[in-house]
Amino acid sequence: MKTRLRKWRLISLFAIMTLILAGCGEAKLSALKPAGEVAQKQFDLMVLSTLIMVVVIIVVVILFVIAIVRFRRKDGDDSIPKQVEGSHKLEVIWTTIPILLLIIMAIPVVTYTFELADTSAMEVKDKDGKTKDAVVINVRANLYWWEFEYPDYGIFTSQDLVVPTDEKVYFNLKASDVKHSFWVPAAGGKMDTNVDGVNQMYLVFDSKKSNEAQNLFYGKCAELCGPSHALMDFKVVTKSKDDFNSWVTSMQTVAKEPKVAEGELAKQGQEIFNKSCIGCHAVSTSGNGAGMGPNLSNFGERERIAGFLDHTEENLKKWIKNPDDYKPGNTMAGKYGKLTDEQIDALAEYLLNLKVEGSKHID
Amino acid sequence: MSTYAKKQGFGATLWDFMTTVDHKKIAILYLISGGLFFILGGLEAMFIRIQLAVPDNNFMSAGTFNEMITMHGTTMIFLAAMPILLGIMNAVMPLQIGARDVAFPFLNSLGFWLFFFGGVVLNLSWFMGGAPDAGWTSYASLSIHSQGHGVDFYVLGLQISGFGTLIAGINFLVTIINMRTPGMTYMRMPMFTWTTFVVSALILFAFPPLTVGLTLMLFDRMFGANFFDAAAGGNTIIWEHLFWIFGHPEVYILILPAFGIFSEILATFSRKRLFGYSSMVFATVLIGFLGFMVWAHHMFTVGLGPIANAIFAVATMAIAVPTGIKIFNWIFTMWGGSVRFTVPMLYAVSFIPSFTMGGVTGIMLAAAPADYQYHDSYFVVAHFHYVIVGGVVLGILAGITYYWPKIFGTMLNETLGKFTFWFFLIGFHLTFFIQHFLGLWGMPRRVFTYLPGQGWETSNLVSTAGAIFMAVGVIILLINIIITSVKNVRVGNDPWEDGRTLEWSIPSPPPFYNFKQLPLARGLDAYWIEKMEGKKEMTPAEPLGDIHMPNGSIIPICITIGLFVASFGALYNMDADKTWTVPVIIIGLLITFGSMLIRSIKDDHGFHIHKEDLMDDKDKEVKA
Amino acid sequence: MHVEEKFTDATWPAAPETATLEGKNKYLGFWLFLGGETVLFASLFATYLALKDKVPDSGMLLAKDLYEIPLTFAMTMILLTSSLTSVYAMYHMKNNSFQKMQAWLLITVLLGFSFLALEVYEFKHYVHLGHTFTSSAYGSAFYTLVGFHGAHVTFGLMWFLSLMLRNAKRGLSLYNAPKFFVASLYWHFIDVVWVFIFTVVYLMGMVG
Amino acid sequence: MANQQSNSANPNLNLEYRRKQNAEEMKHQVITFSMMIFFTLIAFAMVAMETISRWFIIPVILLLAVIQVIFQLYYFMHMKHKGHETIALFIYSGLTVGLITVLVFLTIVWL
Ligand code: HEA
Ligand code: HEA
Ligand code: HEC
Ligand code: CUA
Ligand SMILES: [Cu+2]
Repeated sequence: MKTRLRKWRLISLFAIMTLILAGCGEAKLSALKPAGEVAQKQFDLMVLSTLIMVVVIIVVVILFVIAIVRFRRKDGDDSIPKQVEGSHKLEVIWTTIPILLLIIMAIPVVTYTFELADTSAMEVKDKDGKTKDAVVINVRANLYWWEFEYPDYGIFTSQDLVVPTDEKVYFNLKASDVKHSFWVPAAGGKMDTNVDGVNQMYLVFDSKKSNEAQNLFYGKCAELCGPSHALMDFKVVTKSKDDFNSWVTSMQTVAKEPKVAEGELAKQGQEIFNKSCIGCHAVSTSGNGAGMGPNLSNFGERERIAGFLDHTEENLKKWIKNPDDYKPGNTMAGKYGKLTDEQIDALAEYLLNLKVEGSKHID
Repeated sequence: MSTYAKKQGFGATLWDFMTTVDHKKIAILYLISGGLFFILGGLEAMFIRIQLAVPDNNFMSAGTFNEMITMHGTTMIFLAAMPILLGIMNAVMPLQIGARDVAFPFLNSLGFWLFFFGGVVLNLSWFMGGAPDAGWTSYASLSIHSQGHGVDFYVLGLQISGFGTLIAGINFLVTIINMRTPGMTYMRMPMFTWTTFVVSALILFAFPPLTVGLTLMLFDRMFGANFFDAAAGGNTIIWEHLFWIFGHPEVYILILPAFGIFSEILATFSRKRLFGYSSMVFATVLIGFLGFMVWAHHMFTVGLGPIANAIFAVATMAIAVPTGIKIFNWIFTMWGGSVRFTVPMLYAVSFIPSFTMGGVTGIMLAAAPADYQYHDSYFVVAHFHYVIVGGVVLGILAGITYYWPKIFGTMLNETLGKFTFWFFLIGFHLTFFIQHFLGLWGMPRRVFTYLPGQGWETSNLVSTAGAIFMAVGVIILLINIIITSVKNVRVGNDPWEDGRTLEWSIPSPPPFYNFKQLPLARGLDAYWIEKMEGKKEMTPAEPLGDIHMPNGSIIPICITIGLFVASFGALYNMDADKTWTVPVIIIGLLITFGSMLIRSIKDDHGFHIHKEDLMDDKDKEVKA
Repeated sequence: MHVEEKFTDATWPAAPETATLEGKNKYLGFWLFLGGETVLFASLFATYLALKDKVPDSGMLLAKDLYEIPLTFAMTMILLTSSLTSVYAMYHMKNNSFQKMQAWLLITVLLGFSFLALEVYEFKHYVHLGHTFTSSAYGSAFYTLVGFHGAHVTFGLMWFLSLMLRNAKRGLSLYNAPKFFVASLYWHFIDVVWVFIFTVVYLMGMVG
Repeated sequence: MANQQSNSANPNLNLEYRRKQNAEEMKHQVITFSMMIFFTLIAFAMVAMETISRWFIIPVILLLAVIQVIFQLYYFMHMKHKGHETIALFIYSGLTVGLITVLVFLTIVWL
């Protein structure tokens, strides 16, 4: 009976372990599929602590099972067990062993805490005031959308974060309305974007791991920020250093002047856009307009609409028609007059053609 | 039953409960209202799980969902778990130390009514324009930004009920320090009394920061102050600190009484004294102490810097040591004992591995760099439900079942109890185990829905199924309670037969003065000692004499109603179209302070039960 | 010893405030409450220190522009003295001389009222200068901390007054002695808090 | 419940002696008070002089405040008397929690 029970426990433990190994989640967003140095360190720490915890649980469970099986009261047994006061020896054992286990854990915890907080490379500037040898991105979190500024290149984008692989990418994090939190699970842990000051962190995207994830990672807002908190997703597009540089260059070409629309419908759309939408949405990459809405200069090449809807014309039209249907509480709804279906068609045509890299739309 | 309160109409009973200052009746009030709030919070949990059962669900809107999680968390912690525990403390602790009541019976009643009306204020929000929706943590930027009056209800409701809890804490402390029966030294106090003591101290020091935090938020939202308005120089992180300086000790306020309950149950049903009693006391005090040094582990991702994160990470891990001492002492209490699996014991036994699993994930969370991944993901949800449901709720269920006969004089049905137990335990693991993985697979918490294709569908469905199991368990418990109350089979002093402490030496339920003569405690487990010497009753520590008792009073309710009224004035103060708010605040406060004045002006010396009446009582008992 | 018992000077206990169980409980409970109040005021101090001089625009008045020595000094002296007068009151209570106790309490209350009057004057003055509860985070924190103390003073005064009026005709008993004693503890605590307020808020505010 | 607890008062204690003791204690109180006033004067005077460095003033006036508070607690509020061990424990616990709070808000409240 006793051994059977123990065997059963062991089997279920193995079952759990296989579950852990088999189900590591999706490469694009699982913390268990680390895609770079930061996530890897954190994953190692998770594994180490899990192992310690499994040991602890096994010890507790074994003692526990023995206790409840062996000392079960038999029917009609009226004996009074010996009233034991305690045991100093045992107490010393179960005080020191946990302390040792904790020390084993505490060492990497403290080291990693300091390593992961090291963003000193951000402060090293060249004589133009640009960051030397490091990609720096200013992240501004807003009610349900993300803005990414590349201060050293003078460009803005939103919703899709574009990063080079195999190097440290540094972030300045800030929120403009309420607190949010910036999280790319596959690449590393999160950092809050506060309203009262800037936080700094770095992430690394390994090129091989990125390939496995089709160069696309999911980003999440991890701090409750209102009704559409759940939908405040963003995407991370990884590019090799060269591709990244050419992306930057093409972004910079539309930095000064918004692209002029081609085609009748799109021209019409641009007109409406300039009347109703330009107050919030910038369509040149050098600025963020008033910072009220996402920069749309490369909207045609985005992964998603509003961070989470599939990038289709139909969805776009529905979005423009009534954003509140998709993201309750978003700040765009109701801020522009009613649009007719024709106007929306025109706007959609215009927006879907806002591209900076030609036709390199990944899907 | 007391000879004074028998055969009365419903109105009289109601009045009796509204004015009572008897700790046992106040305990029942706590248990009933806490129980109702638990069902409410549980229903909210069920709605949450229904909404999340499948992706892209639209069972509720996003706004409603946020209200639901906020109210679920707030209700469960402040209005269900804590009050139920306070109820058990009220019912049991004075009996365990051989006292006739708590130190301040009047304040005891006031504490209850403050808690109750605070809960009512909070829940009225559902009917008055929307519940709070900024999470139970109500982080400042979002809660200041939140439209409508939901967050105002949160602030005022918690403020009022918080005063009640603070009063209860002080009351228990004084009771334990000053009113122990002769012979009951500190190191002879039952473990549950010890945990009550430490918890009360935690309440005393943890609630003031919450009071301050809530006051600042009240001033910001209702009177135009700028504490949390970054544009005016404010700082939202102040709220986060104040909340967690309170919030972390709060979780130990919840778990320590459960530890106490389990200590009693494990010793009783192993027929063995608690293993390592003095190290258990030491561990309890140490947990309470360390509980104040670790709050920033909830803020690892805020950006406090590596030094602060490292310090708080290590300090947090240290709590594993005293908690581990307790776990092993419990196991070794059973070791060599004679273990009988009654329903309370089943809860106690299953608690050990369940809580250990929750505790060790707590240590994993304390690893700051790894917490950057776990934080605000379902991993955290899994952790805290493991410790709360696997620790606190199991403790509550165990405590209720164990002390039911002492409080109500009848035994809950054991078979139905076992059904509740198995449904609840299986449902609990089913619901929350899988959530660890959801978190690691990237699912943030507090999301009202999720898109398909992220690998979370099956697990969420499993989790919801587990929640239904738990609900079934709770419903069976309710049925059990009804059946038991209707049958009303009375039981004797020591219905579990193996009772060790003083509460089992007197009738169930005890007479309203508890002890005819104060008992003499001759050691730890005072009643057990007498039993082992073949006695049926405690040795008295005093001759039979008159007993002084306090009078009931309606004033606690009046004081509370004043605050209740005033809170509605404050609530709508910032609405430009409402001019009546300031007068209402003033009227409310006048009621409160007026009632307090009446209380202090009207001398109330209580009354005496005469020696002769006490003897009568005894005679009657013998006949019955 | 019975609460309603009448005493002569000789039978009046040495520590009347803790002579009955009720008195003991009240005494201990009140001290514990003060332990909680310590944390409450510490949180307020912490908030004030974090928000000191945090104003939305640079033109606004800061701590060193606002606070002045003479007023604060006067308030401090008044409140410290009132602490001594309440000690005198308790001295007479221990000697069972009720009238003298009442007289000293009356002085204490009068001092308390003059302190409050000065505080009201001070606040009015600041508001006049544009430093208000809603003008900045600094303003909110200042008025909350100092105002909380002021509210404690007010409550203490009301407490003393109601005890004095209530018992004017009845004299001392073991029922009300603990009440007087506890009220005077409260008054000392208010003084303790003020010591930190004048040091941390005013003096440290003035040196910058 | 007052009736069962007989208490500290010792009726044999001579009234005269007690009176004297009370008066003696009152004298201590007055001395305490004078010291407190003296410390306060120093603190205000230092600030009024406007010449001393703030790095000197601030620690000194804080120290003076702490001493004053100890006087208040131990003399005016009688914590020096017997039977105040529990009370002292709780007051010091409160002070510890409060001090940690203040420390954190001065250092890592962040910003
Ligand atoms: C009853 C409630 C309760 C209890 C008892 C605990 C206990 C613990 N908690 Fe938990 N916690 C919560 C309720 C609770 N918690 C809640 C509600 C939240 C979320 C709040 C929110 O954000 O909404 C939370 C969140 C939370 C966080 C923040 C996570 C985040 O948001 O990022 C952390 C981080 O450190 C943490 C840690 C711990 C630790 C270390 C313990 C320890 O006390 C556990 C100690 C126990 C053991 C370790 C097991 C037994 C020990 C042994 C068998 C000895 C050997 C063990 C070792 C050597 C490891 N908890
Ligand atoms: C004491 C505390 C406590 C308790 C007991 C529980 C119990 C439960 N909680 Fe709790 N939960 C919290 C405290 C608690 N929770 C907190 C603090 C949060 C964070 C909130 C926030 O983010 O701000 C949270 C958040 C939270 C979430 C995450 C929400 C999110 O982040 O989006 C989820 C999701 O599964 C959940 C589920 C459950 C479930 C299924 C139970 C179950 O155990 C409940 C079991 C009880 C029942 C099932 C009773 C139901 C009764 C009936 C059905 C009977 C009906 C009969 C009649 C009407 C006659 N909770
Ligand atoms: C008040 C400012 C405002 C106005 C006016 C406005 N928008 Fe927006 N828009 C926003 C905001 C804010 C968002 C982000 C919403 C979210 O994700 O929560 C947004 C998002 C969008 C998106 C999705 C962006 C992306 O990155 O995926 C499109 C497309 C869009 N708006 C088009 C329009 C069009 C077309 C108009 C005019 C007819 C318009 N907007 C007018 C504020 C505005
Ligand atoms: Cu932004 Cu959640
Ligand atoms: Cu915690």
